[in-house]
Amino acid sequence: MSDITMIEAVNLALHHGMEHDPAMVILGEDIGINGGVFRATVDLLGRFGPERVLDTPLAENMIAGVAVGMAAQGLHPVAEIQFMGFIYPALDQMVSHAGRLRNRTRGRLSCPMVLRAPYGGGIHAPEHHSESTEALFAHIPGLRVVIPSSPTRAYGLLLASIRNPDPVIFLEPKRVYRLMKQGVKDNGEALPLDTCFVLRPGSDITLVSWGAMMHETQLAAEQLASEGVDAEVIDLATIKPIDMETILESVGRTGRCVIIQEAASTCSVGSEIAARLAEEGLMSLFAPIRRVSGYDTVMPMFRNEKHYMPSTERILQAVKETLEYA
Amino acid sequence: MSDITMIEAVNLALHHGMEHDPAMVILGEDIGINGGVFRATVDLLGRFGPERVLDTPLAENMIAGVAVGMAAQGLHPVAEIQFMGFIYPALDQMVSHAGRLRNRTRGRLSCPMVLRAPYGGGIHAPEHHSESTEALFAHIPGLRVVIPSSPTRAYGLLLASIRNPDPVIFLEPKRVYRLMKQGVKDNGEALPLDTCFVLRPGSDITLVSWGAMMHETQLAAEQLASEGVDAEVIDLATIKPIDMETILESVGRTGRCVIIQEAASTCSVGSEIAARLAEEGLMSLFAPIRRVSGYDTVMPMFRNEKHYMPSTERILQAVKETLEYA
Amino acid sequence: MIKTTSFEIAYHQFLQPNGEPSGGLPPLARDTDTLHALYHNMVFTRLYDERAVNMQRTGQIGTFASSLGQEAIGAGVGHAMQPDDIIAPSFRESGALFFRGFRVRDLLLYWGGDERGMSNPDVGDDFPICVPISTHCTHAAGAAFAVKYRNEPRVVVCLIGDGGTSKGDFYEAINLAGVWNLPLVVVINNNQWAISVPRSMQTKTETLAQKAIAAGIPGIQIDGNDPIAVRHHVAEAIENARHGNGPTLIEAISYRLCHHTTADDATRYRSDKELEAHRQYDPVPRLRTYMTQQGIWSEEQETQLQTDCKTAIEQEVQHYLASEPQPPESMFDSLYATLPGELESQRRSLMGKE
Amino acid sequence: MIKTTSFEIAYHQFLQPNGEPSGGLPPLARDTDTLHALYHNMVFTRLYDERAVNMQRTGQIGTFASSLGQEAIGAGVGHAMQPDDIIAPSFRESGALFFRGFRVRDLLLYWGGDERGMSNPDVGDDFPICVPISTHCTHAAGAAFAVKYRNEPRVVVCLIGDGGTSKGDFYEAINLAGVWNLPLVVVINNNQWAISVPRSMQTKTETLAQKAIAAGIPGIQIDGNDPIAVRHHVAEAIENARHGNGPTLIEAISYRLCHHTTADDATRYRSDKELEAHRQYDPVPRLRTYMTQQGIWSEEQETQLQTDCKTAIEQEVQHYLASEPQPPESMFDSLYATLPGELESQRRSLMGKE
Ligand SMILES: Cc1ncc(C[n+]2csc(CCOP(=O)(O)OP(=O)(O)O)c2C)c(N)n1
Ligand SMILES: Cc1ncc(C[n+]2csc(CCOP(=O)(O)OP(=O)(O)O)c2C)c(N)n1
Ligand SMILES: [Mg+2]
Ligand SMILES: [Mg+2]
Repeated sequence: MSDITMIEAVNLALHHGMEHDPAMVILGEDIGINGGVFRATVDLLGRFGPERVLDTPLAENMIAGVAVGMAAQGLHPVAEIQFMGFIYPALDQMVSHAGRLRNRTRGRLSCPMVLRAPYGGGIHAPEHHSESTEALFAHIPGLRVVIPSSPTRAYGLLLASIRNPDPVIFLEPKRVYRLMKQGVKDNGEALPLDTCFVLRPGSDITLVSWGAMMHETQLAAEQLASEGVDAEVIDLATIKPIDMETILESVGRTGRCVIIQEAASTCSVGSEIAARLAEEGLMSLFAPIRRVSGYDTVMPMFRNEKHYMPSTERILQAVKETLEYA
Repeated sequence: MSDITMIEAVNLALHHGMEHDPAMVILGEDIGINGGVFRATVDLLGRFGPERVLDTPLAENMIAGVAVGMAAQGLHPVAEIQFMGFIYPALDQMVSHAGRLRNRTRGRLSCPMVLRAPYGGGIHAPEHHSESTEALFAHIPGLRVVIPSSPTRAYGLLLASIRNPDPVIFLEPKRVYRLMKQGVKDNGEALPLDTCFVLRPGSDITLVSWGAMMHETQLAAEQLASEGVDAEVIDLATIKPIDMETILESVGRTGRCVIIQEAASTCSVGSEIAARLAEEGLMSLFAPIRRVSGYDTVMPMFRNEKHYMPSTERILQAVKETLEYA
Repeated sequence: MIKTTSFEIAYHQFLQPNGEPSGGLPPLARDTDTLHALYHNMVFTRLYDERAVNMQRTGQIGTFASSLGQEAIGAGVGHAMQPDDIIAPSFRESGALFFRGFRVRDLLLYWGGDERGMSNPDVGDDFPICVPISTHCTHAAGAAFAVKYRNEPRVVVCLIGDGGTSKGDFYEAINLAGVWNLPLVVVINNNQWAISVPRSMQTKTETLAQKAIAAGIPGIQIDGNDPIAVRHHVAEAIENARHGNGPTLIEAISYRLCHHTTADDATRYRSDKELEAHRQYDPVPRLRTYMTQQGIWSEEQETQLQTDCKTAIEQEVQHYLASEPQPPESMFDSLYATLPGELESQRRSLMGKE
Repeated sequence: MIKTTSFEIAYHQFLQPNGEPSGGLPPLARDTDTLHALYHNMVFTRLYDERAVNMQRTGQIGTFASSLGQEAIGAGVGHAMQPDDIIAPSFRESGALFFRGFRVRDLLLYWGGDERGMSNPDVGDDFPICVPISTHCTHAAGAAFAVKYRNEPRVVVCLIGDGGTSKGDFYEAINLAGVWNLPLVVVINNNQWAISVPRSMQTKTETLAQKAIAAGIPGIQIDGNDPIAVRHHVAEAIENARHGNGPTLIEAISYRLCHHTTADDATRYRSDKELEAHRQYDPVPRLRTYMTQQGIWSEEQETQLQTDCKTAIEQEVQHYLASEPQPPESMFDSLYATLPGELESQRRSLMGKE
């Protein structure tokens, strides 16, 4: 067991999957000899050969559709979309087919595929390289959406996604690909695909986040702790389905909730959590729910992206207002 | 002024637009000689000729992209997607370009286009012909999303969309295309694109809905009235931006809110309204917010679709539970 | 300096519209069983279509797409495939689906708005009917990769319409099939209309087959109303693919003698004259005439066939009509392998248990 | 019965790699001003690329895509266009953009993460750089429709890469351009790589130009490192389009002598040998040798040009470096013509006013 980054953990899980499942294949743009533009697929081609590690022509709709076809015929394709900004051509296939094949055939066929994509901003990349549009997929029946926020969770959740008998959108917060290292045991153990992770228990307020924003959220919680505020920090991790039980239980205790996400606010995953709290946990709330989100604007090009992404300060500000509410 | 259906009102607004704006063109599949599969574009080809009424090859991504290109060059394209179930290939263009062109060029270019599509279930159509995925577009910065629920609003809102200097997704609830007739003045008067319509003032509970579900919502309100419950009924109409002021004001008075939508519940427009109420109107709520939605399942094929779509009974049930909450 | 590269697209026909051979015939033209099977399928499909259209009129099923006039394509494709091959159909190929093991009751369920229409386990891993045009082309390519990956001697056949060739999916799929040398045969039913849009408004190309050149794969054009040509050339392409020689694009030229679907009124956009002019190319009388001339078909056989088909169809119709709808909660039950917890409560609430 | 239809794709070159004519030359080969303009643009672009790559290294801009080795395409295309024509660029055509009126400071702003890079009003209604591959092909078709609709004598030129030809957008756009007879010229910069994916893995076709056959439009292949061939054939296609003769697809064969972008390390996937072997086709020395042989270019002119270009670029760089970032709230200010009310409050909260 060695300390590795999230991107290495992704690579490790892919290796583990390929090693143990002969039906698994990997496909995408530049995932072969180049090892992926973020190095997620490095060494896979050398180890498993071009029959199983497939550099495709440049066409995201095709990548998703071919993965659907492979999965329908018993393979377990793990397809990479190079950046989430290029995932939209693949959305049709995910909505119209991946999420429906089992239902449409009453189980005669199924679609055990994973669509991986790095997502989110903060790496000073060009236009379209900083999207956080997980909500689009979370809205779609028949899909699962998973977002890890640490190397261990990346490893365990990706393995679970690979083994899941239904299609999974697996979004990797690229800003934290190399931010932290953790000891990851390459033991093939998967994590559950329907459970939040409580990263810090607390009693004063519940902070819910996922992906790269966990970082700022945890920084905020530390800062709060130093100020005597005991925040519970929840990593949503599985965006669809949402583990509301854990969140409701937590907010039931704290009575206050701030949801932190990088995505635009309107019709987002944060909206859903807030809505469910308003439906199922309203009476335990001492203060209005707060969402700290990206704005409902196009993610600015990188010279200004920091103003778009929720900062620790914005989180703290929202927490303070929530705590002070009376 | 004659009594006309919603589909006729759409046709009337298109005629009015074409008549008064030489930069306007109409494009889509079967919109020419066939007049559209729902007859929305009937007579336009004959009146304005094949230079302005353009039957396209079968490719929705192309239809949207060509409209973006036309709009960038000063035309005002109104493109039809035959059914919302076939809109997904067009989503990339709407997200990546239509909603960004003005921002990307700091206003040097813009994208005054309308993408029209019939949407929603209830007409016993085949698979993929019953989608209500307005939330996907509502999440996207730079777009506007508009849904009429009556002939007059269809006329006024479509004219406003045509004249709007930015891209508008205009979704037409096909289940009510021919359900009711209204007297529509063909006077070229547009309706605002940022305002709800209060269809029935009331003091006991606020019902918010849009599109075809306005029908069941209004039936529910009538039923409630007969039982002595005074429901305020709001037609959201402009899905993006949302006129929260009107909703907050209403809920501020009634203290209770039920949101009714045909779409799947998770990360939906209903989630957004509930979330904003939880953020901005929490303390005026006497009872938890309720969403009455389609389920988070694939819309069943039509033999069972009635079980998916919110019925008047389901609305009444939710209203009663909300009223009885203590 | 100028160098040039050349490409050719051939057009093939064996039977003229009047049923006379138009040149040398392939061996199958002498194979009575094959000819009978093709003819049976075409007649059966035509009678099924007629019945289904009537059922739509009386509200017993929903919108329905007939294949009137295009039966040779479904028959030829379906018969050319081996049982283990895989079909990725569009929605107008009932004839091919009957060869694949779909029953009339399955298709009626499907058009009657019931997911069980695509659940018949006897059809193995054939793809279900695909409504969003062209989107199944990439599935077919993915399936073709899967069988190649497992070294299975199977071929995938994908069916699309002339309109479908305008959509990016089609090009992306054949391009991939070319560069990955996949065992895929794509058959275009060029019935010359995409709802109201004529073939001439879809594309400027002289043929649809030449779109294969953009993928670097063979493309041929055949008389799609000549069942012998369809059966022969599709089988040839399939066997080519099976032997590792890669994909083929086949444009089968036919004509939609019906409305687009029961929801359509073709008289709005298509002249009676055009329609009538195409009746002479009808594949059903064409094969019948040929078989009669060959002495392998009689009036009695025809009568018997009609009766048999009608009886068989009627039995299936009754089966369909007797089917109970699925329970409402079925919308949850095949959505995921295991229903996520959050949907359990939605399911319960649908069942009125919450 | 068999009938066949034939298609041809021609390859054109005027200057051999060593700068010698490879046959008859077009008039422009004797037009000193044009040759000087092309050469100036190529040298300027190469120096700009070099400077920009260095600026990326020192963190002054973000990821940057050089066009090293492919300058003849940008130069030839940019020079062939009339001012009123419209370009729909990809992201690797700085040379063409300079001809269109984009300044170095604009492009540096863009690659430096600032939207104002695409706001220069002097570039008229030219499209901005397009990052999602191939998605601008349909914009180009739409723009071509718009100018045709208004009877303007303008032509749209769309630039894409070899990788871009695998994407549905490309096929859908050229298909439409064919059937609507649009004034559109699509130029493929076939630099033989799409990041790490070689041309041979994109498609099985012998040429990319033959993809035009799928749209029923003319397609030609040219030596994209021969500035005279690019300028001549692109201009010919543009004038054809201007005169109502419809679209053309041009495959310009070149080679990416650089990494994909500054974020890429091509040594991972490409052999030094291959790279070195392609240096001999470099368009810059090719044109220089030709001009020298023609007696219209001297060492002094070369030195002067290098100095002039560097000075001009340096001035622009300083302009860029002096630029203040946009205020944070600028993210709201060009989003809509009029900011919707709900965004007013977000804007205020960003400004700390709420
Ligand atoms: C992506 C998509 N767009 C639109 C439709 C609506 N539609 C159904 S069939 C059809 C025409 C198809 O024409 P063609 O491909 O020639 O097949 P045919 O119906 O003639 O067999 C259209 C536009 C659809 N099903 N899918
Ligand atoms: C739709 C889309 N997918 C992926 C990418 C990431 N990407 C940027 S450039 C590139 C390769 C492009 O190759 P090509 O079209 O040959 O152009 P070149 O870079 O060689 O000029 C890729 C995959 C993108 N920008 N857009
Ligand atoms: Mg057709
Ligand atoms: Mg390239």
